Amino acid sequence: MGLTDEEAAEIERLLGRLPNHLELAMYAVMWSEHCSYKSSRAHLRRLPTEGDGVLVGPGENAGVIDAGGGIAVAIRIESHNHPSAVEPYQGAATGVGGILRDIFTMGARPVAVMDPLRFGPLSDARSRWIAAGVVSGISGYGNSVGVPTVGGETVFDPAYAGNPLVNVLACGVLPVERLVLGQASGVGNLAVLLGSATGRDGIGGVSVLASAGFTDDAEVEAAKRPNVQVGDPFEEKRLIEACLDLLDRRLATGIQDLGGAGLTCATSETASRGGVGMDVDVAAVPLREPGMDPWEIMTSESQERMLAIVTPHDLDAVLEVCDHWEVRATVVGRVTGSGRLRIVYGWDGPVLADVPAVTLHEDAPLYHRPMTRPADLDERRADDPSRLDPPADCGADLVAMLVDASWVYHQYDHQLFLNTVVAPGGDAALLRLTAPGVRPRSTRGSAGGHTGLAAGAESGWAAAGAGSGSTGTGAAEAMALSTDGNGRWCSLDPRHGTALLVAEAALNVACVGARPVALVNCLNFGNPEHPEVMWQLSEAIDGMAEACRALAIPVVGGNVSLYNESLGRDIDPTPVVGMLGLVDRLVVAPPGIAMTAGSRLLLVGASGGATLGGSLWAATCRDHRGGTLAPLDLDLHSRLLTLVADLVNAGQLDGIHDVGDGGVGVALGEMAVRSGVGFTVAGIADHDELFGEAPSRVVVSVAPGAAGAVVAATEAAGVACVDIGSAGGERLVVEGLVDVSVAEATESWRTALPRMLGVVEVPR
Amino acid sequence: MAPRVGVVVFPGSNCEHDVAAAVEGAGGEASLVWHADATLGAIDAVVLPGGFAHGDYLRPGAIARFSPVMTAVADFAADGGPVVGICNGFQILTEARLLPGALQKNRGLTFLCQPAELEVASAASVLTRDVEVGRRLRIPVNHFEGNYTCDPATLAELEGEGRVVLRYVDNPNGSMGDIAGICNQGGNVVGLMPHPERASDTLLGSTDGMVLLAALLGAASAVRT
Amino acid sequence: MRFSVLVEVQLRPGISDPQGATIERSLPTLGFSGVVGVRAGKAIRFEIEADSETAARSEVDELCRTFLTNPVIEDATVVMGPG
Amino acid sequence: MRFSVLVEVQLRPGISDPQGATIERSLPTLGFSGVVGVRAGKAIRFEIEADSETAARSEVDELCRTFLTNPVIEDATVVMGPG
Ligand SMILES: Nc1ncnc2c1ncn2[C@@H]1O[C@H](COP(=O)(O)OP(=O)(O)O)[C@@H](O)[C@H]1O
Ligand SMILES: [Mg+2]
Repeated sequence: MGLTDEEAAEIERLLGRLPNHLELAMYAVMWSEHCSYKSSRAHLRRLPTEGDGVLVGPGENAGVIDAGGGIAVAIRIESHNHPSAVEPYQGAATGVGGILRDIFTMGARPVAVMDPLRFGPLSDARSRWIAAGVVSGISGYGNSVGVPTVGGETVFDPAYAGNPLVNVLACGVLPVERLVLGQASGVGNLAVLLGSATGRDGIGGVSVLASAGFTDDAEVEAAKRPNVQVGDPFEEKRLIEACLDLLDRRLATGIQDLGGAGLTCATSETASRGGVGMDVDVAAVPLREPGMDPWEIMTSESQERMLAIVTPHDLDAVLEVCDHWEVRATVVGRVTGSGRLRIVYGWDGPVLADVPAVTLHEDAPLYHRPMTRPADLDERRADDPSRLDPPADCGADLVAMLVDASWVYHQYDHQLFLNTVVAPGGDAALLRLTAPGVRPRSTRGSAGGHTGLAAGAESGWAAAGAGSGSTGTGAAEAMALSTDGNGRWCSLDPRHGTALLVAEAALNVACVGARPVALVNCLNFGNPEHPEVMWQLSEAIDGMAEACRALAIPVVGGNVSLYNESLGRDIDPTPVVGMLGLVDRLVVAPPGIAMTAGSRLLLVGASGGATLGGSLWAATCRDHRGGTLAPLDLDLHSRLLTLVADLVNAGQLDGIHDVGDGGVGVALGEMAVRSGVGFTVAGIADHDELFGEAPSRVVVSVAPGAAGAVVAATEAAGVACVDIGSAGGERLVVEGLVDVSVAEATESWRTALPRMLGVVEVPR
Repeated sequence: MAPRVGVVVFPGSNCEHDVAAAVEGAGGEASLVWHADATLGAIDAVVLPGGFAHGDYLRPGAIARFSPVMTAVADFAADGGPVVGICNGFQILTEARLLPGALQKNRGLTFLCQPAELEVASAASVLTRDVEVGRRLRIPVNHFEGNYTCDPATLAELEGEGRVVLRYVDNPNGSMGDIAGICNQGGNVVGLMPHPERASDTLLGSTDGMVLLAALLGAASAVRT
Repeated sequence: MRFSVLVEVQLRPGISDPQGATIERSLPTLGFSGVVGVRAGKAIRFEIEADSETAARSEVDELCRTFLTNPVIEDATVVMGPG
Repeated sequence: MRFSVLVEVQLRPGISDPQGATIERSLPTLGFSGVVGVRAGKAIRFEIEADSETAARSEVDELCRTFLTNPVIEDATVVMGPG
């Protein structure tokens, strides 16, 4: 994955001369797939990115959505698949660290993390090691850095055995006037490097530098260098506080995190976005190890670093704020008017590199890679699982599909900031839309304050509030988050499967009373040099675009992770969508995935069309992955979203769950085991209807007296509603198909994951 | 005048704003106190909040206990001032020897964030003052090192002197004697692993934490008058 | 003079060591037999500058007592060599 | 035969050790001077039963490689003695 001959030639053309070794290293990392999106950019342009509330769309570190009342929400998702495969704990931990920097670099206080995770089956020891390590890495870093992890996914499938997927979404809250972009401006301004010292870690993490134009020596060296990094959540916590403090005091004109491609990326992107140049003194960069070469310094991916652009006048104040938070701060660059990124060794020392900044950032090649529809696709679609023998015991199959993910999320602090109204385990997380310093709590004191600083604030938090004027009037009161992916669906039909995911994520947030307002995506695909993979990617993007347009949900950011393959086998195409929803008025907590004895159970939404193609049942119970997917009526779906949110907010329901993986059967089963209440349901013909999957459906539990109003509301919305039975009793009963005790189902559900992981003690 | 509660902030603390908000919700007045300050200012009670002071590196509380503010906290405690350590704050109090024992890794070797059913075991502390012994409270825990450990003599002393303040009904972490919270001999220094501030609003699922915070404010007022 | 120091911190005898116990329990299933009495502690290495070995030793002991261990539950073993 | 084993696990040179660095940074404020290069790792002690010292040693090495460390970021040092 180094530079190709054509790329090297293009660099020579751009420079009008041969690049030197350092310059080549800088282009190699910036033009890597990871940084430049050279294979996917052409397709990503087809996504709808505009909408009413979008303050910042794709292209910046995070998307930003207006939540009203002077408050905005920043959101971003990213993958850390490959590092997590080799060192699960640190790979996942540094994934959390990286995505958080994307959020606070926008001026937002990170308030939530979500972690969609995909591993191989736990029957394999390596997958167990990866799964346990990843979960403890997210727990270890996320809890310590002080950002709650409020939801995610935990999926096991052979498709991910050699290449797990560790995606991390983060979300932050900011007063709109604190919004800041990753831009350098003002000739003469200074670039200040904040945070950790730079070491030889992660060099070339985004690309292996070795291929083009490097000596054998360098190759040998590069191979020895550790590509895995150790995260330091304590450093990151201090960085968060220091950066937000700097922004509150208006001491930084621009700020940028250091992620992939390290200093090269941060300096060239800020300069390019601001239309300026920058001189960078590598000799000024604090190093963790002696003897580092300039190219190592410029491409190191050492964690927990930020770059702030400040005026010379403010420098002392900046250093004072950083000193207070015990964050190292060093001037490493100067903004110039030249448009060039120049690397020098000492301000009066030799110029080691001199290239137009914009060429690193924007002139990476754009590939229109060949695409081919997979040859076996029709065959796989024709192989419909409804032809399989019906299960001998639908009850046993149902129980086998009930897996409680709480072993995972009980390891995550999901309550910090007192915002979490619906915790992990629900259809979507629901958080009050507040954060320290954003809707200020009237605290006084010296913590965060610095004697001698001009702001005149008693505390950093009070300063944030006073400065922002964001009292929250008119702002949405809560936000909902859901992440959804489904490799089974997408491998059968990437376009339609992705549209279904958008629909599912939107319905998930509706189930906690929110209206979907923005989407981010993490496109996890195989090797883009395989034409089938490019076809899958292109199709998935079209499906996402189509659904987002129809539902009027803008795509505000994303991340593309390619080369997810092992032993020559690509993963199933696995786009993951992260949906943000807003709730204007939060009066009562939504009822959640529950049922109440005596209540009616109504199936609301699309009727007919459910299929076992690509279903959880076919995969889990029959190891079968063929068939076709159910249709999606986006117009109906749109009406259903409004209807569901209205019902939830009206407080008319005592339980609700969207029908997703595993169909109506699993939806009912989950409602039962979560509330310890049984049910009796009739009118479901067979396992096909019980476990078949189709979009646009929810099961609601409603007291008999309130059922009439709910039915009337569905009629008014033009949405079908069927009374399928009642909640109550000690058994899960689907007449003619299922009869299992609540106790048995609950015990199996609760212990399934720890059992598969081989955890000796099942924590309660 | 409302009782004034100082909430100490160490680098890496993260529950300070939550505690301050809950204290204010209970009718107190909260202020944040930076760990490097050598004085506490005009306050009637101190809370060491949860989080990861100094990243919990080496051991939770091992570095934090050397912060300048801890001398002031110790003096305040010695004068009978109410001091409460929540979670990481409890760990810091044990490292500072303001409370006996230590908090070890959870028996199951995982971090645990979940609701816990607690029973009030003693009303002789600033946090449980006037709370009925035996009362059940549902308050979340959120820790990796919450497994209370001490030598048998200390345990006997704690039990004998009624200094076990809160117990788990269903022990989540292997704590000796199901201990969730203890106090010093004076009852004015209390450490507990559960987070009362996280049970401070019906929207969060429980308001039981307010029972404890209200007791603390009561004790704080009593100290002042 | 400079000395290189290894401080090994282990839970004191009598204090339960869930981490050691978990390692021990999982070994047989991984195909390792005959391993018993597993204790999982910390190994802290550093270099120290001092006027003499005695001075270094006494500073390290003090460091262990006040900081590197929690004497309520932990013991330290010190190994010192030339730096 | 029975052997007593100490496995010291440290992050490999070049890999940053935030815990060690934080400990080191805090030492001067705790009144300890002259301590540098702090690395914080694990110390795992156990006893092993094997037919010979060579057999014990090779089982321990295997244990380190596959279970006690992740060789991508960690190194193990083994000290063995009579049990
Ligand atoms: N890795 C994880 N981290 C946090 N929460 C998780 C994780 N995995 C699953 N969950 C939570 O468990 C619940 C069930 O997940 P899932 O079955 O994927 O939801 P659904 O299919 O209804 O969208 C969700 O609330 C989800 O947020
Ligand atoms: Mg759902």
